[in-house]
Amino acid sequence: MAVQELELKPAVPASPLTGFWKMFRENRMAVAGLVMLLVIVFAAVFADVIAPYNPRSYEGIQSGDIYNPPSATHWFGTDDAGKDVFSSFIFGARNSLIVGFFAAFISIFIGGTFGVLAGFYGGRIENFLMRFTDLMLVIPDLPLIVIFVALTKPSLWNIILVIGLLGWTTTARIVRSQTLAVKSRKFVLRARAIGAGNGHIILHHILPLVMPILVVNAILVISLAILSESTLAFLGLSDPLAISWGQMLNFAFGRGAMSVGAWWALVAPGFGIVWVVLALTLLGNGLEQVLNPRLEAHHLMPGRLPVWGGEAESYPATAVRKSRRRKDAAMVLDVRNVSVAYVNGNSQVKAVQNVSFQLYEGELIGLVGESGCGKTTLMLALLRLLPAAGQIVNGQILFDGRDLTSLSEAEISDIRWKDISIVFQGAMNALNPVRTVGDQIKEAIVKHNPAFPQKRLETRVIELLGLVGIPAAYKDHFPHQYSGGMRQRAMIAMALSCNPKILIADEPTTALDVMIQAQILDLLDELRAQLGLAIIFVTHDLGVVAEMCDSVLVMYGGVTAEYADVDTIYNSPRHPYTQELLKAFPDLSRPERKLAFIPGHPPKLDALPPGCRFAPRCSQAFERCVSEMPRLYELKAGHVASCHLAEGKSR
Amino acid sequence: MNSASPVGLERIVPLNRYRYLLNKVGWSVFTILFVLVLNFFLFRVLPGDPARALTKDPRMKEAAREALRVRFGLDKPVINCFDSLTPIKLGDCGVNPLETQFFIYIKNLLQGELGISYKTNRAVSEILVERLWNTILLIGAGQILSIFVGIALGVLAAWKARTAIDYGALFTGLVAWSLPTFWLGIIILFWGSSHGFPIGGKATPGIGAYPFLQQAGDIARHMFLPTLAYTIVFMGEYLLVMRSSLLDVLAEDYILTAKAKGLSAFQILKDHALKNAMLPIVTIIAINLGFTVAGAIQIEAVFSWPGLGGAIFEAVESRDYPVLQGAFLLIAVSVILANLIADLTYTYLDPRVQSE
Amino acid sequence: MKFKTTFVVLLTVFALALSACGALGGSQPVVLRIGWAGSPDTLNPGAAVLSESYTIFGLVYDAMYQLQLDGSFKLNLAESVAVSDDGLVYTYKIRDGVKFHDGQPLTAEDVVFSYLLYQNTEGYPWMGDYTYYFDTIEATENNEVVITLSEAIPNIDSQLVFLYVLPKHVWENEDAVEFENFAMIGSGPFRMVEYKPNEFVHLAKNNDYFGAVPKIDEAIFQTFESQDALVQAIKTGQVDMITEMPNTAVATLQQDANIEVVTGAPFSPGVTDIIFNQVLPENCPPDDGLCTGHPALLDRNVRLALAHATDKQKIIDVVLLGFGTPGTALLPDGLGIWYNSKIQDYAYDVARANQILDDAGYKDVDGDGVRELPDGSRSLTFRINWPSDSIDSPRIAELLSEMWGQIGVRLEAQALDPDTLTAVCCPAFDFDVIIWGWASDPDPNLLLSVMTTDEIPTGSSETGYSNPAYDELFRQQASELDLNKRREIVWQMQQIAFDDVVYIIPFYAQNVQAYRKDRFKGFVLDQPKVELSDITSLAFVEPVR
Amino acid sequence: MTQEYALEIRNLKKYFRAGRPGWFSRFEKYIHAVDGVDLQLRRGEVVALVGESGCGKSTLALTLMLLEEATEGNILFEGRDITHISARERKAIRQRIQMVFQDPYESLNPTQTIEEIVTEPLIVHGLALDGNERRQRVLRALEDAGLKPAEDYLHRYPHQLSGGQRQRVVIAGALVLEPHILLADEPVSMLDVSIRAEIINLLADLRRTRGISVIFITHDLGTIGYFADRVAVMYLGRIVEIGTMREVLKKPKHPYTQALLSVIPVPNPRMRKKRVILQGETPNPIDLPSGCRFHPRCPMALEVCRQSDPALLKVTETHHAACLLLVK
Repeated sequence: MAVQELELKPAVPASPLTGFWKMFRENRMAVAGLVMLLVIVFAAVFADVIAPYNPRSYEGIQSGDIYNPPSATHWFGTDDAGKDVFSSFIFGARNSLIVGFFAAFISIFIGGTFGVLAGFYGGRIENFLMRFTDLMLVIPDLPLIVIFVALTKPSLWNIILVIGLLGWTTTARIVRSQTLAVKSRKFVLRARAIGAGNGHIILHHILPLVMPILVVNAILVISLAILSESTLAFLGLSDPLAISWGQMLNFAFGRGAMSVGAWWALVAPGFGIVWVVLALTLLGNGLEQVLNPRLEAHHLMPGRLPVWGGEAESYPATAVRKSRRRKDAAMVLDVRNVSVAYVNGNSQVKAVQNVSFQLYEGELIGLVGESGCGKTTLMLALLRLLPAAGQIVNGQILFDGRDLTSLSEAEISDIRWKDISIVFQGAMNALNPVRTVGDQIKEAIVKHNPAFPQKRLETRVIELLGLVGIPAAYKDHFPHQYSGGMRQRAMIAMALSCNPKILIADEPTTALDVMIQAQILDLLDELRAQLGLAIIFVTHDLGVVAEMCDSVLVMYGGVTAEYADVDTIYNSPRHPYTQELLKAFPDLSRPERKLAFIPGHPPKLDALPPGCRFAPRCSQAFERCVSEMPRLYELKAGHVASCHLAEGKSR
Repeated sequence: MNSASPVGLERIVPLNRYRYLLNKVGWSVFTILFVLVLNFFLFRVLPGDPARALTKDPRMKEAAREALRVRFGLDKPVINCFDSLTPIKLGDCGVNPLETQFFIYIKNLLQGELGISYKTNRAVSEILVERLWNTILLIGAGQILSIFVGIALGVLAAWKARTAIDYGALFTGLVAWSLPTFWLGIIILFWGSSHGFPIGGKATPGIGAYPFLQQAGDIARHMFLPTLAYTIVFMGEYLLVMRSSLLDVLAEDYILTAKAKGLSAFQILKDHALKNAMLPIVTIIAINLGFTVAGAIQIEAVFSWPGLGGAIFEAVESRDYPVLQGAFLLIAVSVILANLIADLTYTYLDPRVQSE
Repeated sequence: MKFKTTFVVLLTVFALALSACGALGGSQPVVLRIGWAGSPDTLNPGAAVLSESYTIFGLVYDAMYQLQLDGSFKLNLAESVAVSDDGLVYTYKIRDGVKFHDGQPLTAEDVVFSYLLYQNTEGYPWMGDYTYYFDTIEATENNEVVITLSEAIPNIDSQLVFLYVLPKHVWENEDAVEFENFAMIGSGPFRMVEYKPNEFVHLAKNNDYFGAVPKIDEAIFQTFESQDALVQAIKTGQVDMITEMPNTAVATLQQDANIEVVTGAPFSPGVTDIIFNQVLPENCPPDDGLCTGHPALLDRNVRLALAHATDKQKIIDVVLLGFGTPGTALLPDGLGIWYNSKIQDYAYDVARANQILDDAGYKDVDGDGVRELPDGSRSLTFRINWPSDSIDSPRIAELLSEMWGQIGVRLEAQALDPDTLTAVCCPAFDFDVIIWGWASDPDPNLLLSVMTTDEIPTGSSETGYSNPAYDELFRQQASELDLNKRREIVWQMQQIAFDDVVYIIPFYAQNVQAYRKDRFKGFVLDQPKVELSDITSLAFVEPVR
Repeated sequence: MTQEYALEIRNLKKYFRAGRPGWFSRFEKYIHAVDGVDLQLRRGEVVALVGESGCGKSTLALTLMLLEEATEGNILFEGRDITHISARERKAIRQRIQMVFQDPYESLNPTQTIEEIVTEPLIVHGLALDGNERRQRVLRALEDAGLKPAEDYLHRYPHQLSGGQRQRVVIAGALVLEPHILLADEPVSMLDVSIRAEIINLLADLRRTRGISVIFITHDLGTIGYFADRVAVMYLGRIVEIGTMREVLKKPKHPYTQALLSVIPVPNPRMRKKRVILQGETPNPIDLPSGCRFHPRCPMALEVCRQSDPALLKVTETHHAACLLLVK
């Protein structure tokens, strides 16, 4: 999810409101719902003008006029009293909408107030209000309504009151949880910290953020109220003289429309209800999507097949690193000129462009870059795990003599985890919360080795957990019972379960405490030594890289900035970005040194500068940097950088 | 001052699982007690005199009227004034509390008696129990079908998100959700009756003398239309919730993990997505089940199905308050129990649920 | 995938069940399936209120008399009756050899037991009225029942016709009020097979019946929640006969070659009435009365004008599709000889109505289209209410609003819950106009009584009408033993009430029923009243071969 | 203005109740989030508060902000005890103590413009009621926070700004009240490495130009290296070591501090060093270990550490550490 959010984020709109309209217009559901609703609202408002007959008048009606089929004079036919169904339909829209809107208003007001108060104040107030809501929720509506109607009069306003008074429970719950969510956000704490009182906070910070969900909920409550009114009318509990669709159905049903075959008397009001409820539901659901954009994409949607873009960037001979631990180590992965794009309709966003690197047995390569530089995308591309919009548009990924980009889904499934496994950032979300950790490890083993003896499974799981320092007793625990660090270790244990050749660790220590981070890094280093694992270590932390990597690939804006062995990167970096990044990194060995920073911020992938991606922030940029994107220059064997300044110095 | 602990600290404080369950059970018991009391007083507010509807008829003599009041226990004071509650006076003082309607109501409840129907002169508990089984039969079949169909379509829609299948299922779900139940029932009734399906009732009267298989077949034929209507109505909701729930789950990182593990789409759905996505549905199903003990009032009314819903419909039409009162209690209690079951199921399905 | 298996099993069971239900035919007994929209409220004849119950009682039980379709009474259980000269002692000779369905003989003992049970059980709503004049009831050794009355009454037959004779050996051990009587041991032409409340009543013929044994083997009354469903059921042949249907469906069913639609006066006559609150302040019930009626309604001129402004035929056309006759008196035309057919109805004449109001000083002073009282203090705006469970009344109210609007009367229409309506109606008199109705006894006494002064405080009088002359006539008819003389008095009373415009009776609705003529024949259709489900028809119905 | 300390904390404790005693549990349990902290903050001084998550540093900050009420102990602001003061007084104090939060994406209300955000504190406190003056103060605060020209930012929404800019807005919102103390709770940990220094430098400037005292809370000693005057290391609700930045970084006395320092990566592959990696994680603060809180994880723990809970011991005039090893 993290990946998609970072890289599929829509272009930033100018203000929340224009953004809203733009997204609203693009949401087919919302637009369809709104149009459908407007049609009916228009009819209701101008009922007097539109309706050809007065729905209350019996003038000229004779017994032969009853239940006449649709004709030129009566578009929707006539009803049980010989009146024009179309006219009643139009006027019925008015009353149905009135009931819907006013009842919803009452519900929303009560539910909203309860929800906000309960959510905001918590404690006893919340306890009381929510318990009360729970009580209201279990009390059956219908007997209450019958009692209410028996005590009052079955008039339209009483019906509105009843529906409104009984319909607020869901609203209260939704608003409460939204309020809780908003309340826990830091800006509320900040408002407190500046000294704002409860009233101020509710008014200025809670309500504006609860309002969208309230509006969405209100729309759905309106539709429920309209349905309720029709049901009450059908049960004979509404005002028979208030022409509403429910009442039309009541008359049609009570006075034999169907046995006459007068389908029009039933279909017209029924259609009206379905139309409005559908319109409101569409609008509500659409609005929800607009206000609370959720990715309509998920991990099981078929991905886009890799294509060969043909734009083979001239990339100098394979980089050879001198600090390889074992001289005889074989190359396990050769990534050549890989480009990845996110395709959205006709637009393409280039997330990764022409990145190449090689990985040898037992090597630990650090992939360094700031947020949004495309490093996670590249890793997902290696395993063909890109989200549905992502596509490998160029390059080859050679593993074990095979090009991973050309494999079928079934073939790549076999390679995943067995040969190349991956540890994601944020292990809380990467483990299934409702299955035990041991179970999830076993699953991977059985998947890739169905013949694995059942008896050995337990032992193997315990063995793997032991490898990462988790006591055997924890194997039957659920992820939430693990601490953050343990979860990340469990992920690593799981990643090792099929003895992969390559382990991709995507920011495995971000958001962890320094000590835990150290524990994990230590563990990875040890595993590499023990198992001869090749590791791709993705991070934004230069310090970590310096501590343990053999080689480093620095990415910026989707391209390789610099690629070399670790010593070169730290002691003779050639790309200004690498240089300045190093200066910005705190070094406790020299605490007095004043930290530098790079002004500006990393480019957004959908708004890349035309020339060098780093040019806008680069202190050494010159004209060419702005207009021309530098190619990779090989400065020496195993050291490449994409900077015009390196041109002359390349071999 | 805000006494909530800072975010993040809550997790360290796991509530004992049993304590959680006991909490839930305790609350349910309290709710039931509340409903008992509410149920009593709610129906006392009414002009709830069985003689009332007949009162206009000159054939009704005063003695008969009085006898009816006695029979329905309305001659007794509603409630006494609890001395200990002074100065709040609930009712008349100087009344033997055991002789009040309230205590008789409670006493009868403890013996499983819910009063006597104004209209049919029969014990309400008898009427309700008789009807309950029919309702369970119809609602059971309808719920099972709608759950399966709704969830299956919801899963399909989410899996094939943003394809024609998804849009088709979504539209179906939205339309099904928008249909007024009774209206759909009427339409189905008349469609079905012209295609040879029985128009109403649970079975052909007199079928009781036939062999079991024929009886079952007859009941099945009678059930077909109402079950169909019921399934369509509820399927929509399940479909929509399942779709959106599964869409959320499928976008989770652990699905990506599962995919990275090399699992096939089917395996991922089955082993990783479904259980998680079912969580929100469980509550909805439980609440629906609770409320449907009341019977699908509209459907039972349209199809003359002799279930609880039909009984409530008739009670509403004839203002048979004791039956309504009994039904009220039954529905409320079953909803409370269903909620409790949902909570308990939740703790089983979702190991994370431990504290509120 | 566990759920898959369950699903498949479920479907299989469903399909099996569907296929298992072949035709239920074969050499089966002759069953007449009757569809109706109601169900008996109880099978306890003392406690029952609804007409559906009485329909079943009439088939399963016997009473001393049987009501004929022409409104007359026929001795049933008794062979003969002797009346003393003072009209106080009736001696009924019970038929010999009458047996209950369980084989036990029915004797005078059972009759006496039943009558005493009805008389002495206070919880029976109507029975106190039907046994009101009984002084003593005794059985003689001669299988005779001797009833001594406290005063002479002209209508002993209608008092006895609903007093069904119960088997003493069954009932003496039961609580009279609480006994549900599902087994329903009677002596009538049909015996109870199975009763499921709100589902069906399953009856079979009584081969030992002393009278004509029915030609059909079984009769099943099946309950449908809506009249629409009834029509559909007879169309598709799921029932052979329906006892009620929406009038709108008549034309459709008439086109069906297999179905005969029957219309006529209902067996238990009913009337729809428009009630005016005309209680005088001095008659206002001291305890319960609120008496908030509009003062204009006390003026006969206003009521007369409203009567002239009411187009009854249009109401009948729109609401009943023509299946009704314009009403004049509270007694419906279905009461046969008691109905005063000589009354000349007020003509529908808006001009005249306006003229009457103009002459009486009700002018539209402020020009808003609504007339005011002569003193100008109040406009002629009346509340009009009706029970919310009536589907026709709102249509009537709409029609009245439009019709009466033409003479400057405005209506504030509001449906009311039936209980609430009772509460505002009587004896509270907290209303102006109500659309309501009555179901009549076969005897006129009941409906005549509701306009007497005595009934104002009891709540039976809906109008608060008080006329000493009328009251006096009521007393006379109650003790006039001569049928013709009594009829004259009854006619005179109807004329008085009509002249005073106590009510406006928009219509007497007809009974509309239908049966499958391709399957059954022999229904009695040539009588003034129509009731296919009565024993008068069911005893003769036979299948079409 | 004769007080030496801007803020003085005396034996401050903040416990949270962990479950109420009720039908099913007899004993009350407490989370000892802050368990006896003493600290003095001089005018214009920067104190770094370092510790892992769960050590109580965030709770301490909230308690100092009077957003949580202290269970025990005292907080003195410029010599005045403000631990338990009325709501009205608290509001007044909040003008003087302001806070900067960790997550600049979360701590700005997305529906407000930058102008509204920065103006809000003035409105809440009823300051600068004159529209023009208010605007001037807002502009000045924005410029002081490094958002120049300030006018360009007034009508933007938070989502239109980068993370660094947002954090500057948060700081501007604090500056507009002209506080004496700034509590910065991990203000840079969510920011990209290349711009972290931007914010730290800004805080350093503010301390210099405005004489603001800063409490800088962080889990990463590396980030604050040069910026802090003094460093306080927290472990399980207590300060286990405190001293000047140089003393703590160069000569850490507490084994915990030593371990923390050893695992901070050095961005130089030629200087890879031996790391002291503590096993396990910080225990939960409900059931505290007996004796020295750190002993279960301490690589140098002695038998005596199980029994005796050490107080802060003086190493130098400015340097204190709570370790029994120092006793010898």
